[in-house]
Amino acid sequence: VAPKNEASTNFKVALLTPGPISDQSWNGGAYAGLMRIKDSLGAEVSHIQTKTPAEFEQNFRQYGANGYTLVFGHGFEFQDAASRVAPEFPKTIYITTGGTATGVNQAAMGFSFGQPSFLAGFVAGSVTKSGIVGCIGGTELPPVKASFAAFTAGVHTANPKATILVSYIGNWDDASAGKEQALAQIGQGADVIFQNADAAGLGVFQAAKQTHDVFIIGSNADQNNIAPSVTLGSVLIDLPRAFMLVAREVKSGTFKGRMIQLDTKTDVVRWVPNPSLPSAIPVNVTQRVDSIRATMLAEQFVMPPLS
Amino acid sequence: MTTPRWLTRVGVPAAVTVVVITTLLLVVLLGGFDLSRALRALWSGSIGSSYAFFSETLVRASPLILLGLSVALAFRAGIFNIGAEGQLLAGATAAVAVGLGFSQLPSALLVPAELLAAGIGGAFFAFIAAVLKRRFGVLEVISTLMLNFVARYAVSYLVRGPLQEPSHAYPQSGALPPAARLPTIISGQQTHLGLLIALIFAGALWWYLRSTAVGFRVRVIGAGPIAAASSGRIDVPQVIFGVFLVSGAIAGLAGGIQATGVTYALYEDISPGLGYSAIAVALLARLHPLAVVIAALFFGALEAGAAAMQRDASVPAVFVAVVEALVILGVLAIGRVRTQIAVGRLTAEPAE
Amino acid sequence: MTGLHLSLDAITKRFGATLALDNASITVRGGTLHALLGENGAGKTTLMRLAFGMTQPDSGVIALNGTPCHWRSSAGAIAAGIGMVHQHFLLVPAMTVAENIALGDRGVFTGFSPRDAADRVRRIGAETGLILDPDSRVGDLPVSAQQRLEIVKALARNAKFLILDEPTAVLTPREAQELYEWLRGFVIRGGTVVLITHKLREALSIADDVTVLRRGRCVLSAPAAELNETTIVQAMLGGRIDPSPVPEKGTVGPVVLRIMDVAVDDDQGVRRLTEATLDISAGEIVGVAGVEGSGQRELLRVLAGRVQPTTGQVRIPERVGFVPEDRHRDALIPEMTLVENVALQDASLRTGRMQWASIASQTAALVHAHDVRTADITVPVASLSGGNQQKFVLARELAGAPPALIAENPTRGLDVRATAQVLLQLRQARAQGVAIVVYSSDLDEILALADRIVVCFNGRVISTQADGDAIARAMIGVS
Amino acid sequence: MSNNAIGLFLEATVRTATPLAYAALGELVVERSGVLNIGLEGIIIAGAFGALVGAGAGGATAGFVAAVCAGMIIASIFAFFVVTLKSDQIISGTAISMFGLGVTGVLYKILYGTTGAALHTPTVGPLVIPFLGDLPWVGGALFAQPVVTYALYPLVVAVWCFLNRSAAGLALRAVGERPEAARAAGISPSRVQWISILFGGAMGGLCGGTLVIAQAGTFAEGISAGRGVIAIAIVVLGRWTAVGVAGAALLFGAASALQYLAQAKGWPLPYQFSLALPYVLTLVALAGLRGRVAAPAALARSDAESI
Ligand SMILES: Nc1ncnc2c1ncn2[C@@H]1O[C@H](COP(=O)(O)OP(=O)(O)OP(=O)(O)O)[C@@H](O)[C@H]1O
Ligand SMILES: Nc1ncnc2c1ncn2[C@@H]1O[C@H](COP(=O)(O)OP(=O)(O)OP(=O)(O)O)[C@@H](O)[C@H]1O
Ligand SMILES: [Mg+2]
Ligand SMILES: [Mg+2]
Repeated sequence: VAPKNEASTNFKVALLTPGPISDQSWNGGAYAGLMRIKDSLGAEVSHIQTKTPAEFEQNFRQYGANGYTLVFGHGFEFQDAASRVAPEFPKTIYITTGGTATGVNQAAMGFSFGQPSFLAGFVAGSVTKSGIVGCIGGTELPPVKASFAAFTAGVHTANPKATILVSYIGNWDDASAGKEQALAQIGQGADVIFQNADAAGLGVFQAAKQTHDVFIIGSNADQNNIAPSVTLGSVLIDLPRAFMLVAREVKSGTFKGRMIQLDTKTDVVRWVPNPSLPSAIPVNVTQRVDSIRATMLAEQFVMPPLS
Repeated sequence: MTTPRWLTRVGVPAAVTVVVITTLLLVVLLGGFDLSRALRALWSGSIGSSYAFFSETLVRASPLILLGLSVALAFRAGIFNIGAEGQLLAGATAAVAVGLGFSQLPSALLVPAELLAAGIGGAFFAFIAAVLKRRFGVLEVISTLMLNFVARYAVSYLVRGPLQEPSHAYPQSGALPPAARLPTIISGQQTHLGLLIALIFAGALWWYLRSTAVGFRVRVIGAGPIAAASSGRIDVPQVIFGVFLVSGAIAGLAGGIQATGVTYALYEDISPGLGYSAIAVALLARLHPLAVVIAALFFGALEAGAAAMQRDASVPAVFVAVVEALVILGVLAIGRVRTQIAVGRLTAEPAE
Repeated sequence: MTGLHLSLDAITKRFGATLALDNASITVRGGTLHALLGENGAGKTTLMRLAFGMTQPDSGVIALNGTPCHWRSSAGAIAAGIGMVHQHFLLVPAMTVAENIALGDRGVFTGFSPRDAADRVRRIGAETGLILDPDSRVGDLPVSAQQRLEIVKALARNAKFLILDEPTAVLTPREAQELYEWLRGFVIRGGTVVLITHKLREALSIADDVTVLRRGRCVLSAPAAELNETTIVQAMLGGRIDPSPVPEKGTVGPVVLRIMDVAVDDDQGVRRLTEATLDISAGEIVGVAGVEGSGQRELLRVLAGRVQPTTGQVRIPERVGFVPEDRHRDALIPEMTLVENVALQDASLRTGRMQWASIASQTAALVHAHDVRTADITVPVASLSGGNQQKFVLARELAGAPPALIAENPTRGLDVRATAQVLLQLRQARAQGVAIVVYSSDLDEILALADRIVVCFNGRVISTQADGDAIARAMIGVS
Repeated sequence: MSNNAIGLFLEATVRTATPLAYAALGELVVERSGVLNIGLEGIIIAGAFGALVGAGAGGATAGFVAAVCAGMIIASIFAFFVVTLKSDQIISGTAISMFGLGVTGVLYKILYGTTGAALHTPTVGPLVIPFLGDLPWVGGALFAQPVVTYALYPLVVAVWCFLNRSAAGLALRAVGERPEAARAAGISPSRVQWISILFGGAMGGLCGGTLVIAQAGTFAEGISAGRGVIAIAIVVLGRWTAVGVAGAALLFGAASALQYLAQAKGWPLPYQFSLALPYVLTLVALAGLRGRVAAPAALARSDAESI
């Protein structure tokens, strides 16, 4: 864990995550990004897990004072603290993954998570037999909500009569509660569930493993390996890729504070079907998905109105 | 007895200290990080520099002082109020609501109004538990705990509903305008007026418990409720009710200074369990208001140092938790801190 | 040799600065009843707690039947057949009588049957006359019943060697008589008894041997037959008690306490006191007699203003001194200092700042005037010996000559000198015009002290002549 | 609601109640001996982690054994501090909680790296009891559960019998009410408290084990998710009796199940209201249970033995 060759560089990169990096999802992906920056760009890195807004600011300030070049606050919730601290440390660049606040040395990364979520929804709407599809989130955060909305649009595109159930676990750790939320939705007839609950979401996979004919769609990281027998695919944010994009800019001195929107075209967000379950998605559905994806790449995709 | 007294007095704490340090080293070895760097980070991140002390330790200690006082006051009266967390959230909510709602007021009026609202908010939350205790005989140890969860979800709802920021994108309130913020008191540092307020409250509570008749009644009730009623002829339920509200108000005020002095807005996760740490703070201080200040500083420094260990010495968060736990256990073993209260005294009897 | 033979030899025990036992020795012959006497704080309880293994001596040897014992807890003593009846009850208030009796049964897989335990309680009650309801919660029992339970508890463990620390202090004379008879029988059957008491006459009449402790040392050890009360008092006090002049009885003044047609219901709505009408005037002592549960407890609390009557009229002054029976729980806060406990009195009437300096000097004066033995007025009340706690409560309640004083069993657990002092103080207060009501389970004490006597029977208050037989009959409802 | 819906609701009730009942029954015994173990959270997570490691190495049974051992190890640290050293119970408990959460996180990191353990842990599925399992409504809830749930039924009876019908239980209660009296009766309060804390550790460990092996099928850093605190509340709600604790655990389970159902059914109320439901219902239940309730008199008294 300890940085080994600090001597080489004074490119220092820090990451603040709101949860544990062992979640195989949102936080784990960011940490993988940090590690990639360390390995590929030889940066000296630092990570801190911190959940409360009071501490966001304190840690941003400490990183600024200690001469860090680039600091990631992993989530929209970091943006207020970043906006307050960034002007105090003009030599440090503050990035929040999510949010919209920008400045000279501050940027917000936006993930067009809606596009792959739409594709996932389209698959779910096509695959469901019961016509009931579920969404389970950790807590109701803007990116989660947006993703569920796009997913819903996708489901309705494939199956206008489908019913969508939305539940929130209330935290991101309680895998057992995640499983119960899933079982409750399955009890209501849901046979495809889209989960975005980090560690708690593992329970959603477990619920499907114990029930017949229920499929799960994962979020954030490639979760196709968590439970390959029940996973249709994952809506992925390639956080290492996204982090590298920004880190390269910073290192080469071309960085400008702005809203950085990362979409299907940049390949930072994408829908990844589960390769070990090829027969779960009918070929014609896959073809439709590919053609919608083509419109996305061509920037011709129009999201149907979200209800 | 065969073991000489001095041996148990000195030997046991010494042995525990050795064990604690050994465990610490073991943890470090397992984690494969640099111990001296970690300890240096702990030191420099907490009290090793004026910035760390004034902007990190003191800022973290300020709400803990008030919360510790809130808990100490309640416990002194024999009220097992573990609802400081919920009362803090209620206070922060009320402060932010007032700060945003009356943002045109001048700062000299607005800030006191916010803090007053915070106190009332905290008192209101304690009021629920106090009524449940008095009218329905519900033990406050459980009602306050349940109310903590209710408060958490209430805030979660409010920041997505009535109190959500104007763009309605994020689960947080709008930001308090500068006039609605607590000023800092040391230039170049983050220490805010809340610290002074907390210190004043500590002194006042100390004086109140020690020197006033009302404070004496509170202490008497905590130490011997039956004798208080019989010999002191005190209306015990009524005093308890009042103390409960005051305790809630102080915890609410902690939420107020946190929102107006540090975060400048209401967030779901505005408190990382400060209300629970406060119980340890109060007990470590043996419920003495002045000692609460010291205990809160200790916890504030520990938290600040812990953050530095993550940042500067690459000690992962989970290791940091272990180190913090070991430090607290070490202090316990050496200080041999014992409880001053017996929870069992807290028999709830519904008023007739 | 019959019975267990216990000797404690050259025992020294310190508590911090207090030298509780100073090279004390006692030999209890098997199959005898041994009285252990001494003034309050002499070290009697401490010596017997050592014999029971609850504390360990700093030096000295404890031997049972000649074999030295090194008990680390009372388990050893209990296993050896010793039972102890504690002065400050060691009962579990939240449990029933039967559960308290069964407590201490050994074995991981030993069952506990409430029915068997209850049978045990009833059987012992039938054998000894110490009757208890096995299913009542100990915390709800009056003190005298708790005392009986302490004794029954020791007996239930089949103790062959019984230590009783002031067991009769709260028993009625009749109950005490029954207990003594049973103890004699116990000794005749081969048991051994150590009895700590302040009732010298009784001790002399039933003991085989007597040991007197003074300031932690044994000052007298002899067969009872060779002793009389005077020699014992001399040994206890290291001199004679000078009879203090009894203050003149003043003139009886106006009525101070008046209750008319008062009724009191308890928490469960059971009527405890009914149609009670009583006037008490300044300068008189009214004695209250009654067997437990007859309503005297409620009567006294109504008079003291500590309980509001369910119906009826009460006219009492704002301040009424009150010495409740359970002083530890109802009158004192043991962990607080003497000064704070003085301030506790009528704490509800205090306002503004606490005048600690003047309360401290008031405390010092009280402690001095009433001869309360304490290291300092800023130590916790818990560190006082039980007798001194009692003196302290009385002193506090009498301070500043309240218009009226209500006292329950005011001499419980006091040694001869302290008892005399308390009685003297009550008479002095009467001379100063205080209206006084005293309840005592000791009829002789009431007869000696009171100007007139009322008896509580079945929730009613009955006036009677100040004549022992008439009162005793009224107490059991025979007229 | 259909028969099936009620059945599913009851099943979820019992499932949610099971781990809570274990932890609370253990805590009940601990509290009856005069010790308040706020460190229960740390014990539960240790049990969960033990289960992960044990089950991975030797199957589900080994997992439960390891969970019990892990719970007892953490409990013994707590016992050493509060019984042997007579340190303050609440501060010690707070530290033990932190220690448990931290140390499992550390070991998790060491054994499973930053990627976590995923869902490869062996699990135990429901064991349907013939006939009974097919009963309408309650069949699934009571007779089609994992073995750990069945083990709970005799455990409740055993704890009740131990506390009320055994000499040792009487001794334990006396220690919790008045240690001085227990000592005078030849009982060693320290020994009694040590044993009861170890028992509480074993039960807390089983709670964690149940979460991992019988429910989530995985471990996450915060998987105990406040169950230690809830278990303590359940002991109070159950008025310090075995049957009461079982009932309170079920009540809490039912309130949680209702919450899952409310969300899955899309009842039109903010999800936070659903999440707060178990806590509000507990309060209502308490207020309805008017009357004298007393904790063990010597609970949380750390000077108990120094008479
Ligand atoms: N645990 C203790 N700590 C400190 N002092 C103690 C302790 N126990 C007894 N003492 C002191 O030791 C002395 C002897 O006390 P002890 O209780 O043996 O007296 P006693 O003869 O039983 O008196 P009494 O007639 O009042 O019951 C007293 O001064 C008492 O205050
Ligand atoms: N830690 C302590 N420091 C000082 N005194 C103590 C301490 N612990 C107990 N004591 C007191 O020492 C005394 C021990 O003696 P005991 O309990 O038998 O009372 P006592 O002297 O026999 O009183 P009495 O016979 O007048 O009721 C008690 O009053 C007890 O409260
Ligand atoms: Mg004594
Ligand atoms: Mg005594």
